[in-house]
Amino acid sequence: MAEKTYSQAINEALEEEMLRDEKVYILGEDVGAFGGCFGVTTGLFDKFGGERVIDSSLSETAIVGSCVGAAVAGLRPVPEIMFADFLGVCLDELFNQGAKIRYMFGGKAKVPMTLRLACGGGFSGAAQHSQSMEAWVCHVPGLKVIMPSTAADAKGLLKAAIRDDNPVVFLEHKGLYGVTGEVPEGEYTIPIGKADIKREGKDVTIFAYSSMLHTALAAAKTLAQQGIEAEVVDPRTLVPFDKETLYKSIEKTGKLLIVHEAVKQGGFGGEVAAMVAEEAFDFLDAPIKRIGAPFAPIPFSAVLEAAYIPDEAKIVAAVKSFF
Amino acid sequence: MAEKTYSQAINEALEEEMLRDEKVYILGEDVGAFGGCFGVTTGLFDKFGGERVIDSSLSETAIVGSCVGAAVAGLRPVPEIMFADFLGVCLDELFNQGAKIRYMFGGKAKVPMTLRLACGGGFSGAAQHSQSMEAWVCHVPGLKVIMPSTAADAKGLLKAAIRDDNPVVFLEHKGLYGVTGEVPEGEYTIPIGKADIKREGKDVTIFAYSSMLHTALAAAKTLAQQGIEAEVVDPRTLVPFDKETLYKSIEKTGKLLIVHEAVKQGGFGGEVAAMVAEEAFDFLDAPIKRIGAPFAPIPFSAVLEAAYIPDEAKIVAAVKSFF
Amino acid sequence: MALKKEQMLDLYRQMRTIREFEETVAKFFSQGEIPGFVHLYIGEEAVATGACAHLEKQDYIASTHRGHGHAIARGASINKMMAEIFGRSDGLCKGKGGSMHIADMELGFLGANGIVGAGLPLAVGAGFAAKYMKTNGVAVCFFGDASSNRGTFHESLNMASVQKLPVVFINENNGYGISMSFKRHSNITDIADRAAAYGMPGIVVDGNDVMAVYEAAEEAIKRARAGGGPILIECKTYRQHGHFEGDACVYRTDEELNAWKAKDPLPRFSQRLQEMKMATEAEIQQIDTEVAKVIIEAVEYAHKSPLPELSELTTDVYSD
Amino acid sequence: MALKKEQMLDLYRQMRTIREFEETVAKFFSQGEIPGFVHLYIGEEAVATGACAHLEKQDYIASTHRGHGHAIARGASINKMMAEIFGRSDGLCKGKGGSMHIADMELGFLGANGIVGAGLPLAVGAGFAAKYMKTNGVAVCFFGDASSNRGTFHESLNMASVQKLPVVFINENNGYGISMSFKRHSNITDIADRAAAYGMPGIVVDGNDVMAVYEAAEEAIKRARAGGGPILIECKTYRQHGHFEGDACVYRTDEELNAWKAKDPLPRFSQRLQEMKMATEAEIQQIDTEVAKVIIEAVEYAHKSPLPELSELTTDVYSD
Ligand SMILES: Cc1ncc(C[n+]2csc(CCOP(=O)(O)OP(=O)(O)O)c2C)c(N)n1
Ligand SMILES: Cc1ncc(C[n+]2csc(CCOP(=O)(O)OP(=O)(O)O)c2C)c(N)n1
Ligand SMILES: [Mg+2]
Ligand SMILES: [Mg+2]
Repeated sequence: MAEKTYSQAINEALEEEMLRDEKVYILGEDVGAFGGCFGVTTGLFDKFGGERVIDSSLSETAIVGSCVGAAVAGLRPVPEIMFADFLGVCLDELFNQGAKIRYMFGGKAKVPMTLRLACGGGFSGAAQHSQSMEAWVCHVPGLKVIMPSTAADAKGLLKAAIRDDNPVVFLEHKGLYGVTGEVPEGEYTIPIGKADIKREGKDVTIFAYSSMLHTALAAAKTLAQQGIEAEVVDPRTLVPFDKETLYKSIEKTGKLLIVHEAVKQGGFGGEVAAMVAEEAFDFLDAPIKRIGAPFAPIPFSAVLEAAYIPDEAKIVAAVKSFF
Repeated sequence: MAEKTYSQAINEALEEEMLRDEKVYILGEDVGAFGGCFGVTTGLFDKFGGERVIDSSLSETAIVGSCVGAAVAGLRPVPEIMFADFLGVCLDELFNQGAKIRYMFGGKAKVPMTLRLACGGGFSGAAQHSQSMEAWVCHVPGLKVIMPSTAADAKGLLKAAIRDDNPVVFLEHKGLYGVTGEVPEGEYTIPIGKADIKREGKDVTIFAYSSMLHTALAAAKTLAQQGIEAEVVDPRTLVPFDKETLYKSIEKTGKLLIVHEAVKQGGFGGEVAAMVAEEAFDFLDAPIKRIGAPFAPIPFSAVLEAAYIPDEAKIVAAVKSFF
Repeated sequence: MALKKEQMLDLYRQMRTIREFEETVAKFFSQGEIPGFVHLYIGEEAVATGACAHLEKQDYIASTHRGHGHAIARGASINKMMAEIFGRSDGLCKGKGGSMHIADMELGFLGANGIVGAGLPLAVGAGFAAKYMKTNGVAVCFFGDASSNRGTFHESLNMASVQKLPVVFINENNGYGISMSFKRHSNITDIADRAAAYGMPGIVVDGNDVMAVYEAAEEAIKRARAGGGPILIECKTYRQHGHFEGDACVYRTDEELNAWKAKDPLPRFSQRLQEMKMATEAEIQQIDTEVAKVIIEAVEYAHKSPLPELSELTTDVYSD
Repeated sequence: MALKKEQMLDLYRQMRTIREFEETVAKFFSQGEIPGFVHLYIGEEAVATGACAHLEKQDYIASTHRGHGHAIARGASINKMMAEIFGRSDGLCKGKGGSMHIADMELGFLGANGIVGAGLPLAVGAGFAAKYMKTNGVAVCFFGDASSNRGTFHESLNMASVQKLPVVFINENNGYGISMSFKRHSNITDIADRAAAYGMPGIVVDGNDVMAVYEAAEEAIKRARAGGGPILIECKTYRQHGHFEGDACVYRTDEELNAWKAKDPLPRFSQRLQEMKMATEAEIQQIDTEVAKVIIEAVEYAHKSPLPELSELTTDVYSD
């Protein structure tokens, strides 16, 4: 194992899959010699050249749409959209084309595309450069959705996504790019659709992913000092969703707190709470709690943004209110 | 009261508001002399002329984006997007511009725009002309979302929407355009954010809106013959959401079935179930049930589509499984 | 290069097949046997026929909501197309797609498309793949006049030009986007002039003259195959039916319709064939009879085909 | 028409104010006092200055992520702008928008925009409103060279042309979209040539010559006001700083940068003023000193301004 940043891990996954399969290419704005807006593709242009690491014109619909077409034609595109906030300019290509082609064509086409996007806030990016839009894509049949929280998960899951024959939306949190973690040496993948228990505990289940996973772990530590042992479940993949792992945890703890950075109303946490309320209701000995961003756009001012994004204190308080 | 179709009621609302306020105009594809793809704007072009009922070029981003700009500049645009399925081509204008401008600008702008879209299936429109995308817009702070189920509600709520100073997404179900209902004579509006109990009952609460409201009422009738009195709650407005009416009903019945035509996973029903599981948990004496479309695109073939869209039998069965 | 007799007759047969197919679909739609939206290609047959005649196995085409003609010209199974439009299990898409999503991957047919303008980026991607994999293939993208006002047109042509991709953009300017006339939705005389905005050539062709389309497409496709980059060909044509079946066409005059009917690509080409002594009236009629039979059989095939099993509802969502 | 001395000096003062403002923002950003993304207008001052000089009360402008210069040229409060960029409660947007969303409705300033190309349809809407309400107003839309590859550019210019709206599209071609040079992202020599695709005039102007921009904009805005319809003006210019503060600019050479610095709009114009005997070096320096003072005061204003109250977090989401 070696300590690597989330960004390095993603870069390695891209490099390894490009070495492994000539059909894999990258298309995005400034992903070439510039190395991408967040430096994630650094070095790939030098290694693979401009034919496989392609700087795109500022045309997101053409980026995603052309990658869908290329995927159907036999390639394995890995397009990059700089910010998940830009989904609104290329969503048709993703949800009406990429996600539906296989079904509409009677199963006779494949769309092996992995769309990478940077999401999340925490650095005064304001209302159009900080959003977490996973709820939208989780509502679209035909897409798979991955939101890794650690460098190891990011690498293993991105490699699995690129090898997957379906369109995968891979959401990377900007705030995690610089975060380091243990990454296994050599070749490995992580199966899409398997949750991971990042911390074991018996008293309460905290469900969190992406950047919030780390906030949840910090909260769990604090809670432990106060005698509350929280189990922290990281789904890693939102679609397909690993219910078993979550339900097992709730069966043990009887209490569920769902945390995500996205706006609470209409967020993916609602779906999780609904699933549990429908299928694991009897495991619950208390109402399901959810923490998400308030129903407002993301403010610029650092003091406001700090109050906007769920933090350790909110999680600790929510868990304690169970007891 | 007079019997009118849902479509006529919407047409009347548009005409009355255009007569009432010169700042109201309509922009959309074929909304002029042609009367709109579903005939909803029939006659308005003759009454108000091409300056106020404007045929647009096939440019949805310009339709929605220009209406946002015109709204900020003092008009009250009522753009029409033919099918809700096309949201993916103009979503940025709606969610990053229209919905956020007021907040980003520190409350110094207003965006009084009412975006009308036709949603829903049931006529072999296939995967790209039958969808219900309300979950997406309900996740966007700054937007209001209305999905009327009857002619009377459609008229009163559309008039209220056009007078509202915020961007409103008004989703009309294609299958309801021809459905008639009692519409009050003369001038009236219905407050945005007020649910309506379309049928009283003591045994179970069925939450349903838009076209599914009618399916739920039909199911309630059948259930009544079997001795089960279902209360049918129609939220009418999804954002802002009227929790009180729903919670009161659940307090009475102790059981909740949520029904919508949209794909179940990630649908608005998940948010409703989560709200209840969090805030009205103690009213429940059984797990919350949800009915929605399966996790697949909408098929063309009539037999498949009939199995895809929730129907009376599914609702009846779900309710009976409570007892 | 000059065409031989068989090739000429094939072009005629192709157009006749599309015409017969579409008229038959119109009939069964009006009888309520075909559900959903149906957009017919009647009057525009020369465009798909003239263009697709030059395609090879490895090539791709992207289509529109008005896609039956493109599919037939690309060689899709008439039987399976009809079955699809009837929503049957033997359809090209097992009845899951219907008229607006008819597709055939084995023929590189990227499908009809319910989203106007969505075919353009798909074609760019297919063209990219051809260049990337050095298949010597090209992608031909059909799209309408009104579609050329969507952002996807702009982004796609620019990207294809910047990346010098083998994509031939064929605009079917039939004068209308539903009820909006070309004059009202675009403030230009020729859509071909938009090519200059991307540094690619743009040419205008009589879209009701199959030979004119054939020759223009031949050169463009040759050029694209040879690495010459994309090109925009505008075919001036007209749809003789409504936008969709059931459209009363209040937005156009009978004079206009009749003027275009006088330029109907089929009689025009059969006449030309006879003038060129390439075919006798009898031979033409012979083809018409044969085609009619093919279409009748297709309807029988569709009628015989079972409806999809309900178990099909949630299959084909993901590939594993 | 020929400008009087005061007007000329006002143009200079305007440009100097933008330059001084931006350099100050750069300084405080590098010191970590300004959070988020900051895109500076240094080197492009002549464009906003020359164009906005012709605007009247009822006019609107739409801007980009690089919007400080547009805001200043439109007359926004320097103090409140600085406070906004510092994230303070007295900012133009109460600290909720920041650099990328700075706006001022009282000046018809539709805001900077974090979404590239999103300002174009907004400007079309403002132009539509002016025509609809007969305010005799115009909408001026600033956007970058790379932005002209987004679909919104295409749909907006087409709609503005078809509806003959009073919109003046001003393209700021600074040669790059982040690291992508104009040559690499567009296969044409002048973005102005894209105007022909919409049947509107397109002209190219030296964007580092404030008088050239002033004259071109004067005519275009007059024409739009008179009902002559939209026009596209391409201003060739250059950003002297990185795309955002912190950009190492690996994608461009010092030679290129220096060649453009030699064409810096400020010294160029002050020299011209002196040659024209419109101003002495002393007068110029006098302006520079006054402007410097204004900016220093703005920073003080921003520093003095309190941070937003947490109660502001969820206000201004809806208007009631
Ligand atoms: C993005 C989008 N907008 C609108 C529609 C509705 N619609 C379907 S076809 C059509 C007109 C298309 O006209 P054109 O591109 O000229 O093709 P034609 O129908 O004439 O062949 C419209 C507006 C759609 N399907 N997709
Ligand atoms: C839709 C969208 N795509 C990408 C970006 C990221 N981005 C911000 S500015 C920029 C380059 C813009 O270049 P140009 O339009 O030439 O303006 P300039 O920065 O040169 O002033 C990009 C790609 C964005 N903000 N929005
Ligand atoms: Mg057309
Ligand atoms: Mg630029």
